[in-house]
Amino acid sequence: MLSGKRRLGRGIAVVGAGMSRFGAFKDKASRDLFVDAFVDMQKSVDKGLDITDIQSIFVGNFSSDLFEGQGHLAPMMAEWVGLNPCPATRVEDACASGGVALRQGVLAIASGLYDVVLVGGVEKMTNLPTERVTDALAAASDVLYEASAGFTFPGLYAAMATAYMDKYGLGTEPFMHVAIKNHKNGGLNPKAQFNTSLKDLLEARKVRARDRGQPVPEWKTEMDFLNDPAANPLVAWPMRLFDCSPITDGAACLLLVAEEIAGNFTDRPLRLIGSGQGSDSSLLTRPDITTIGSARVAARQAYEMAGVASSDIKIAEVHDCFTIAELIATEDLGFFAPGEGAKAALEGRTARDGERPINTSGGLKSKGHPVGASGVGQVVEIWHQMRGEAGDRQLRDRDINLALAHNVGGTGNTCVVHIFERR
Amino acid sequence: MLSGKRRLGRGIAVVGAGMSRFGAFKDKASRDLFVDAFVDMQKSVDKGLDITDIQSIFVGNFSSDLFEGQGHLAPMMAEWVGLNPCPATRVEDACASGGVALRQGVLAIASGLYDVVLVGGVEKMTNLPTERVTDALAAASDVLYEASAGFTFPGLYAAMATAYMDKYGLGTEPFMHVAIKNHKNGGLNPKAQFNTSLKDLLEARKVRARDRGQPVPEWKTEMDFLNDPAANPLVAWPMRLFDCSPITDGAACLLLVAEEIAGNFTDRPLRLIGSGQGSDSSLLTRPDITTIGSARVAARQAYEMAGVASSDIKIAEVHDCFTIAELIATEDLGFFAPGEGAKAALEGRTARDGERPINTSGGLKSKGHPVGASGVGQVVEIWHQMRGEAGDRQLRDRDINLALAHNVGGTGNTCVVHIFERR
Amino acid sequence: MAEAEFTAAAFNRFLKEGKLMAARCRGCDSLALPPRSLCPNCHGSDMEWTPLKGTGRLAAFSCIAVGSTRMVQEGYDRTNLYCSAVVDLDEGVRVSAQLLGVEANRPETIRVGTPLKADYLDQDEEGKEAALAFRPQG
Amino acid sequence: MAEAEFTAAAFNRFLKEGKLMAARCRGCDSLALPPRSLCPNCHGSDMEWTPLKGTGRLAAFSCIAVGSTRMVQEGYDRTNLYCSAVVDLDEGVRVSAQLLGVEANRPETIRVGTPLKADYLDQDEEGKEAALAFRPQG
Ligand SMILES: [Zn+2]
Ligand SMILES: [Zn+2]
Repeated sequence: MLSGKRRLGRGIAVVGAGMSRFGAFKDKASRDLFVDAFVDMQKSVDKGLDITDIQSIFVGNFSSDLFEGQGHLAPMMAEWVGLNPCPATRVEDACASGGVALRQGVLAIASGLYDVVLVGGVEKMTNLPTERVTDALAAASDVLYEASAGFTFPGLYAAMATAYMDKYGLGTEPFMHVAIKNHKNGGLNPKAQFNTSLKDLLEARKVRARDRGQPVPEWKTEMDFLNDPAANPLVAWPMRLFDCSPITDGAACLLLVAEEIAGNFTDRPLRLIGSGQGSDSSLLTRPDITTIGSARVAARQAYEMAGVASSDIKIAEVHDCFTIAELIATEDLGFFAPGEGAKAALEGRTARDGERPINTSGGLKSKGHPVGASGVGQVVEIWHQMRGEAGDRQLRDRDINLALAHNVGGTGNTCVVHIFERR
Repeated sequence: MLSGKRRLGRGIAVVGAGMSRFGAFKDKASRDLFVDAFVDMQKSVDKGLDITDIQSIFVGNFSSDLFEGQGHLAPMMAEWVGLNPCPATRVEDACASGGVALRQGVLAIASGLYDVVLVGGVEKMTNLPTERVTDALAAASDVLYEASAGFTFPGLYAAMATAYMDKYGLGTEPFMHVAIKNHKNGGLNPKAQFNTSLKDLLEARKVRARDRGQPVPEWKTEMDFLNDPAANPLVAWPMRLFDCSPITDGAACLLLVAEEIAGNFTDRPLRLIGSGQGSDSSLLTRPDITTIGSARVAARQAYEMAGVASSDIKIAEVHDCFTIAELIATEDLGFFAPGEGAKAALEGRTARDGERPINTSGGLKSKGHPVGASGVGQVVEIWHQMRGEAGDRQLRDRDINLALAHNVGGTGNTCVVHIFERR
Repeated sequence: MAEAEFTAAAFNRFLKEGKLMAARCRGCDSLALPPRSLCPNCHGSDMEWTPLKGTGRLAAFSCIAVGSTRMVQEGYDRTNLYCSAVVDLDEGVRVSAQLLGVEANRPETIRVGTPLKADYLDQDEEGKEAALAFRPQG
Repeated sequence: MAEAEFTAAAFNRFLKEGKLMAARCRGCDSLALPPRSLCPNCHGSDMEWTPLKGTGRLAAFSCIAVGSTRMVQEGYDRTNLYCSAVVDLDEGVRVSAQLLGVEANRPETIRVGTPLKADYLDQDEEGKEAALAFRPQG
């Protein structure tokens, strides 16, 4: 088995990052979202980007086939931003497609073949009715042995949640704390699909009810709101609506270059110093489903390559497709011991002002989860935070010199982890 | 733009190759086909393969999403052959998915991160009725601007054929010669979906008609057979049934290693000395559709990296999803001048006993075209021919020291070319 | 006797006969469920079909309000939930199945660890695939 | 005036009004069809919508016997073929469309290079997307 101590043949730097707005955009196809992200990325390159410098493009996408009836997306994204005849390759590992596309960009530069690579991710999900999105997402599970049992994709994470609750004797409060935190962060992110805290959301709903002469709900706190089945209906016990990331259209782009030429693009690059990827069997055959084995493998590889420990990481964007996933992620990454992720969330230790801020962007939960774009979008947040350009949500009380992105595919069949350094 | 003169950071060798049978296998899911290919590959490794030596896996697949309702295929293929928690990555570029997966394996080893990589391709297509396969394949075109005009995937290649016929003043005979040649080759390939020459096929049909007391067709030659609309109905003018590759289930696997450790696996490796990949816009916006620009780009890169000329190549497996595609391929690869590919086919110069044998395996046309597996399957044929292990179809009259694989995605939106050397 | 191939198609045909079958490695005695032709433990390829008792315990579950298209067609919805489960079988392998005989609309009453036994749905219905289900024991 | 976004949705809305529109780069005067918001020539982003005359020549075509699901639903089949075409427009860009007014069942009668003019199908039908077609001129 691969030793995590292996090094890449060359150093890698991120010199540009951008994203489209995340949300529901009726008229936009994936190609249009991708252009939005590309233009935003191009603007972020301090010394400018001549697009003919780009030598190859990797695109993360889960299933434009199912969502748009459109396959072979990579050369089309290249066409729409003017990059043909560049090699254009789509990479798919379900919800980890974006993070794995980033990893292919890393390997491609390290191989010596390229110096400048565009990494993108895109998903256009809102064309389909919710039932069909549910079926499309279930394609990320084992359709012959998991979906066949009636499991939806939220249902599989919900099953992990029941095992987690049983193992550690917990109720659903920790999940709700994750939702409250991530919506609070997303409220500070103008590109987020839900650019509002739950507090503001519930107040707005009370105002609306009052204005319409309807009965005004009696929610005093976010917990009141989340405990009200009318406001927060069950999707798949114990996961309720606000435990689930939304259905989202969006795209994100990164410009990756060989470290030795980073100075041509910016004097403030991020160095990509750790990369890890692991796979796992389907959920049903794993002996312990309160942890994600591929995440532990990927994290170990990334930490070893980077030569850092989990305790060195200042901020992390983790894969919170469901609130339970964030709790497990913070344990798999070594931030907290098994079962302690829930406690940490309850105690606010992962909030913006906590010891280990998680998902300052709002996470997939509030920023939105355009599946194939999410892993790339995580790095866009890291780019902004590490460069001090995160606007209202910028963390100002610490030196963010090390950050981590954790992107999960399926129920953990894939996980990819990247670590970034700013000197 | 990328200079083709770039070199990889490390040398790459192919030390194992295998494939499932290609055909229609009602009970087998893609995972079962993949296991068949993996076991066949494992047997081909002269000094044996301990599967724990494998460090990463790349899987080419066009759309198990549409064909089987199953996404996230890569970790599942890893699971079924026992490779979790290896990183497992699916690569998609439509019908070039297999060749592009091979290229990712090359980049991954060249990066220094891995020494031993499994490259696979798989497609399970026969679950769906033909109409739905037609729709799924059309997803490889531009659904908003090409499929919207009624174009099917065969229809787009057929349009290329009308432009080619018009430009060079040709009828449909050259296409038929390609079909006859590839079925003749496929007749020698026991793993081919159509393991029969057209001559044998038409004789068998005559015998069957006689046995059943039906009118016996008067075909004397393969051309009689192909010109009979009852035997060879139109699919999309000028492409008839026997101009089109079939709907196929199948998988193929390669074992790729860093050249310096190839001797641990075999004393007779193939060296992978050239790799090129290009992209192009959708068919409708290309100024000249009698050639595939991405193929010319990919070929130039591969020749330059390998330091060889097209005239040095002894055999080639080219992407004959339709007969017109093989003619264009032999021109794009520099084997023949523009418009001369048709003449070469008519003159038998691409036959097994010709100057430049093309598709000794039978090609996609006769061997079958499990879309995501085809690019990998091409290299399986090259493995057998270069090592003198191709059985009845082994070329014995020449030293096959250089061979080429040419794999096209969509209507040429992607092309990937690899060159192999045996010393 | 030649074994049936180790495919989901064969697994489902056994269900239709009321049998829950796994693949067993003749080399190292490991069980594989889902069945497969390569042993997940020793990587050998000498597998055989073997019956399981169909008893076990509830490892994890979810009561699902927003169901898959197939389950919605069977009449489940936001007011009539169904329960999908991961089951630890007594032989030491796991399987996914629908969980019947529990109050799916009251998920807080369902306990991880509950002893379960297999049930076979649609076994007698022509043209319909058999489905595996479990129910609480006793 | 703000331009409509350069999407297929907008392109199709124009078709519904009987207009064949492309994107034009204000920087270098290049046309982009399909329309897009980045100029394929100079990579600039200052594009505007511009009407095309809807005249051109047949660049390539196919008469299709095994059609897409949508065309089969419209009544085309192995005995009633339809013709799909790539058209060179007089402005120097290309477009795909159905070709009407030709004998699709006799493809050998159709000539590359034939002068064509645009037609707009289902323009007046409520709720149905407009489709672009071409016919031989004159
Ligand atoms: Zn064993
Ligand atoms: Zn311009």
